[in-house]
Amino acid sequence: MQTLNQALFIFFAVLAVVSAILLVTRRNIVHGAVFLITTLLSTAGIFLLLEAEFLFIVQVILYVGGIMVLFVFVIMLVNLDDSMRQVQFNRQWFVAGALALVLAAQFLFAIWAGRGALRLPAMAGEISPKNTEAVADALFSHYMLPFEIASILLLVAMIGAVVMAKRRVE
Amino acid sequence: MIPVDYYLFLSLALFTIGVIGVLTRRNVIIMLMSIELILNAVNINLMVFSRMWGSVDGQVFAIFIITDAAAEAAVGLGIILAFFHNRETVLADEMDIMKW
Amino acid sequence: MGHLIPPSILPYVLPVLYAVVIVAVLPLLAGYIVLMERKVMADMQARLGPMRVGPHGLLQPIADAVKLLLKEDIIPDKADKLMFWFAPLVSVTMALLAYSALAIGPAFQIADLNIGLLFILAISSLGIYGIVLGGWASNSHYSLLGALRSAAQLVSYETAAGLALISVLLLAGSLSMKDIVQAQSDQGVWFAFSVPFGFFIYLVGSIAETNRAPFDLPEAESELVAGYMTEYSGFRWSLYFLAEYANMIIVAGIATTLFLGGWLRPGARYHEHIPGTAIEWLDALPALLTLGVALYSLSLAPKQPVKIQKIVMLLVAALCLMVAGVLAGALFAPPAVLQGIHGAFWFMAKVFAYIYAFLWIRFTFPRYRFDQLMRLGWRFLIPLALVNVIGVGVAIVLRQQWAWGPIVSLIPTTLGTLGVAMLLAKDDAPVAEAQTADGE
Amino acid sequence: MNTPFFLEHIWLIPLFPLLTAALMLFYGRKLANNVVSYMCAGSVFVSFIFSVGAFFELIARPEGERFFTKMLFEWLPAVPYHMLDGRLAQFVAAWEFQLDPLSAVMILVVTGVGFLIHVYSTGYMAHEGGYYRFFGYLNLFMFAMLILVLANNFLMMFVGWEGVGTCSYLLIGFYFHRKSASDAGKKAFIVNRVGDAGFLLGIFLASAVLGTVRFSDIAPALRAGHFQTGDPWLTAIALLLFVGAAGKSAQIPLYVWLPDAMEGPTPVSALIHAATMVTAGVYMVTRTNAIYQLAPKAMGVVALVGAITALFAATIGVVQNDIKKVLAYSTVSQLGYMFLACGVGAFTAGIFHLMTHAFFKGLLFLAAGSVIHALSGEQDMRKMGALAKRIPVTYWTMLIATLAIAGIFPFAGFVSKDLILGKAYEKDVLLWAIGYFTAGMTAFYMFRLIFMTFHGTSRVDHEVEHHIHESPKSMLAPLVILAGLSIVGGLVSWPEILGGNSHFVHFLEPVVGMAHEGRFEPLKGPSSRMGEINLMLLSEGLVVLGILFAWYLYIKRTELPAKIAKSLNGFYELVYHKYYVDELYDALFVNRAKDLGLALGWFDANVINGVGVDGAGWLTRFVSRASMWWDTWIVDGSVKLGARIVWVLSFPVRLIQDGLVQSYMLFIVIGLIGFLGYYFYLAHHAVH
Repeated sequence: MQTLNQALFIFFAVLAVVSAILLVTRRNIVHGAVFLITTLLSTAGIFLLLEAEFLFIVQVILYVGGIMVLFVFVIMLVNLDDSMRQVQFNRQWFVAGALALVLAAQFLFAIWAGRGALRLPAMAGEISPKNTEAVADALFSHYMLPFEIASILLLVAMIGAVVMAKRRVE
Repeated sequence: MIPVDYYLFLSLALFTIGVIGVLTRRNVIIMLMSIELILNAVNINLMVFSRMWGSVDGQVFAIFIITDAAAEAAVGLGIILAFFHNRETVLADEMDIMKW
Repeated sequence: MGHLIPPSILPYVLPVLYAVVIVAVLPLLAGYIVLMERKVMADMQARLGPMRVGPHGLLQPIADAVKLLLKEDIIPDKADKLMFWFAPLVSVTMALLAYSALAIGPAFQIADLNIGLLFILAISSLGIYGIVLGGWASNSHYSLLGALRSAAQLVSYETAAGLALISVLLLAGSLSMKDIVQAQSDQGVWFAFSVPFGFFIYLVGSIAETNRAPFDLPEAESELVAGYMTEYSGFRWSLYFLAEYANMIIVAGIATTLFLGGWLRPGARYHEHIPGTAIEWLDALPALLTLGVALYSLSLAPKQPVKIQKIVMLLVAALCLMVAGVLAGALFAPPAVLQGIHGAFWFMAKVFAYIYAFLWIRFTFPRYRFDQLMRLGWRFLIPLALVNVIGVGVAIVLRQQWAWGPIVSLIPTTLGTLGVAMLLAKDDAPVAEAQTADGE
Repeated sequence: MNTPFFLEHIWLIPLFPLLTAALMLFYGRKLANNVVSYMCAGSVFVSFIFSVGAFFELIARPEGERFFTKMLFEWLPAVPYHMLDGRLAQFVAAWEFQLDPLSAVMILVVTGVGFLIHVYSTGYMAHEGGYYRFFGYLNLFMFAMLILVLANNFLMMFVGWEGVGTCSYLLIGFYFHRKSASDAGKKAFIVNRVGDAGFLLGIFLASAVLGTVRFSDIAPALRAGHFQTGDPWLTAIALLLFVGAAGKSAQIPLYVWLPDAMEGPTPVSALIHAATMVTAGVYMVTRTNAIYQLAPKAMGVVALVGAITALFAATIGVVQNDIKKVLAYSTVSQLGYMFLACGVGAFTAGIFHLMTHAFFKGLLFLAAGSVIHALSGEQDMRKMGALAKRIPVTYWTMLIATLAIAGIFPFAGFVSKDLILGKAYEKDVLLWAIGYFTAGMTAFYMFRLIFMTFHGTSRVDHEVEHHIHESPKSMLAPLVILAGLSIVGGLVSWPEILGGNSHFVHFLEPVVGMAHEGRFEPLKGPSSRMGEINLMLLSEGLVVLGILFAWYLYIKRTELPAKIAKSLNGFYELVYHKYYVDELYDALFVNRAKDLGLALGWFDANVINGVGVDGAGWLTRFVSRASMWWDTWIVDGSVKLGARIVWVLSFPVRLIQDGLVQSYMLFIVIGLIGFLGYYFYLAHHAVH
């Protein structure tokens, strides 16, 4: 079952990375959206492997079922045939890519330096299926204030989106 | 048993790809999607560390991050729609009037 | 999550079996729901409906399936091939995947996730991509409009439906389908009766989610030829078709589980059932019903014009007889088996009743205009659902602090929600277009 | 004591005309003609009623105290100043009305005749443009005239004085599109300015000498000042005032404006230039008689000027052919009579003649207007004749008026004129002779007018001939009324010797008597009753002679006048051209004034404008150029330099800020890399 776990991890990881690369490189935005969805789903799978089912569900429902629907929606609202025919990368692409890789190298160095220091506790065969309750407890007791702030943030975002998406009244 | 490093490498890869996408793509929508990618990398890190310490705080923060992502997507897409209605373009390097 | 990763391969056997059964049966089921739909429609319109293929058109679904499979598979020239190929798969896959958490009977469940309900919601909410991508991929304005409409519609009504479900979750205190049914059994009341408004909201929301009339704007024949399915034909089209009916069954299943007491027999007390001794007469009802059907079809057999139809009719009679036998035999089996078999029967009965309600509504109500649809969703259902959830919270407090009965505690909630519903229904202001939040 | 109503509200009398005038001048354009006429005539009629009321309330009082003043409000605050003899005095001018027999008579005449002429105008002006304007001016004139006669001090009187002047200017130039009319208006105004200058000087001097401008204070001031008869200051004041009077009342040498004033509409000529305004001078002299009586020389001048004017104007009137011109010159000569009366100390007689003259001269003008109306605008007597049958009412009324002015017994003119002549005879025979001869000439030229207009053969043009018509009732009614007044007007002061008792004169006595108890020697009555009778008979005889002469020349032997004119050609020309006085004035004053104006204009254009204004402008331009240069190059330069420097320095920063979100992100990444590198460096050192 270790093998199964690892197989799943490798499957999800490879799927996520590959589709992420495709997202960044593809010309067609709809395809890009689909690849992002794929990445998100495989990330959800990773969550599942990490025994965070609630986050898995949240990821799927909110991210894939909500945010990405919004994305696809907007993509279909803004007509993209012409933007597909244009150059996809801006002038600074080379510098940017190089610097991003430098950043990645730095992180890589950091992780490499600390390799082996971190390890997951061994997983009991049957851990309590109470993940959702645990998250709920933490969220509504210890993280009450941030939760409220997040709700206010959502409200503000909703109003802002409505205002901006509204047809301009000339 | 999968070492934590693997997860970190994975999230690092996603993060880097996201950064590259944000920095290089001209299409604003794809930039936003790359930002989602970066957020996902962060979420993976939070997951793995919360699993490592056996506490759900990381997951709570991940929830907040997802909330934030939702808000950001809503507002960002709203802006994009408004901009598209006015300027008929979604290319980032054509949105350059906000300077001196 | 231990269930997904058991220590040995053994526990996978039963779920795989169930899965295979579902995947095999579901298309047939969908086909016969179509037949049922046509028959019901004909009945409501004082017609006979399909009568030619098989006795009383009983073989019509098979004929349709064959026809669809033999049809030429057309892919438009300007279409996005990959997506065009991919979209229907998404739809049908998600539809089928949702079944994995559905508890048809106490034992009859692929995987009893502790987040089963959320899982089902999540998966079925993914089904929309099939529609949107398909509509976009076929590169036709009708399709795109249909896709956009269904996307907006889904996003709008998922909220209301989700809130309606939350009211049930509060009562049940669990996300697992099994536990929810168990909770209803423990509280001795179906949640449809304790939170009627939740049930009502979910009914409307589920109709909208499955793009059924009167909310079938994404495929409104009179406006967009066939909505997102305009460019599809043959096998892919049948996949969409299958997905739609599968979704119907899913929402019906969810409603059944959450509101109609799942596999519970009306007035059942399985946990206090002593095998062999106290057989409540209702337990005999399933067997008698099927027996009656068997006898009826037997009596119809001679009237059939063609020999082959006579034979088919006799076969149907035999099938029903067999089922009746099984149901009757279960009465004398140990409780687990009894619960399993009868539970499945009751579950299916409730699901079909729910679907019958769908058909009934479809043939009764005229189609909504899009802004009316959005107004209903955003300005009536969602506020109502919110009020309902809050009320349920109050009810739970009452129940815990002052030990009110499970039904009594919910009466004020229901009344309050009713009042709010009156108020909301009264204001008939025109839709603020921002609330539709889309390009319509 | 509670004053009776009309006296208490005496200040309303001028107010009514003022209100209607304001209404007309501001809103008249929107009003219908009949509304205008009713309102204006009505307001004047109301004033007339008030005047009558006030008059009788005044008479009701006992002999001694027939004097009433009504102070409305303090106009100019009291200002202390030093009089000529060093005493300190307060200069006070209040808006104060006074009513004594004199002003009572005046307001009666003004409002009464004014009302009649208003009525007449409604008919005469019916077809003229600017109806409301005409009546607005007329009412404004009524207001000013009433202020003039009701004033109790020089300043208030001066207001009315200038007011009537303005109105006469406006009304003479009523047909302003006719150049002759506007010129006549200007002429009247300017000539009046000369007189007004004298008047003002007189006022100043009076206030300096007497320490007051209040009429009712003059006599006490005189008594207090112990002035000797013939005091030079008083003489100066009297002469200066007389200059003003001469200007307003058209005496030599300032009479020239009156004949031209006939350019105005005939009712205006009747009201302003015959009945009321031109008599303002006489009124003023009478009002200030206290001063005159202490200045015999000034009185002599007044008498002389009056007599000469009378004769002079009469001679011109003889040869004029324009019917209104004849009447104008007769007006001048009649005014001369009045001043003669004042000059010989017979102020009451002067006022009496003023009143009767207002009647019959107004009547004459109105009748003449009726004639002109009938002949559709024809004014030349040579184109008239034989109108007696055609327009009988006009004819008879005009005949009555002529008899009155000629002084035929017993018409009004006879009484007043013989009163004057009698007084003149006692004063100085020469003056009497001039007046006497003038009376004859008056009779002659007036009947010449009558005969040429109404008798003999018709010389009217043909197209005019066949629509000769009698004037409307609104015009005839005033004629008849005035004719009646002309007949009975004399009875109010019927001489004793003819069995009358000169009420009017006695009524006015207090006004002229006031100042002089003690030092004033009242005029002796005629030496004997016979003397007076003889004088009357003499004048009657001369008058009849003049009439017969006129009949002989213009009815019997119509060719003679031309012959006579030929025989004494030069003299006739001289007289016909009014002694070339206008030309003389032009040569002496007008053109000189023009030259002065030109010279000043040249000075203004070249010196002031050229050197002063243009020079200043040039200087300003120069300075502004300089400062502009300074601004552009030094001030702006420094500012721009600073801006330029900032611009240059900020260049690299601006390169960084290109408004592209992605490049900003790039810098974020760079910063991130920097920080990470720094932390790794720290960590590395922490390790070792």
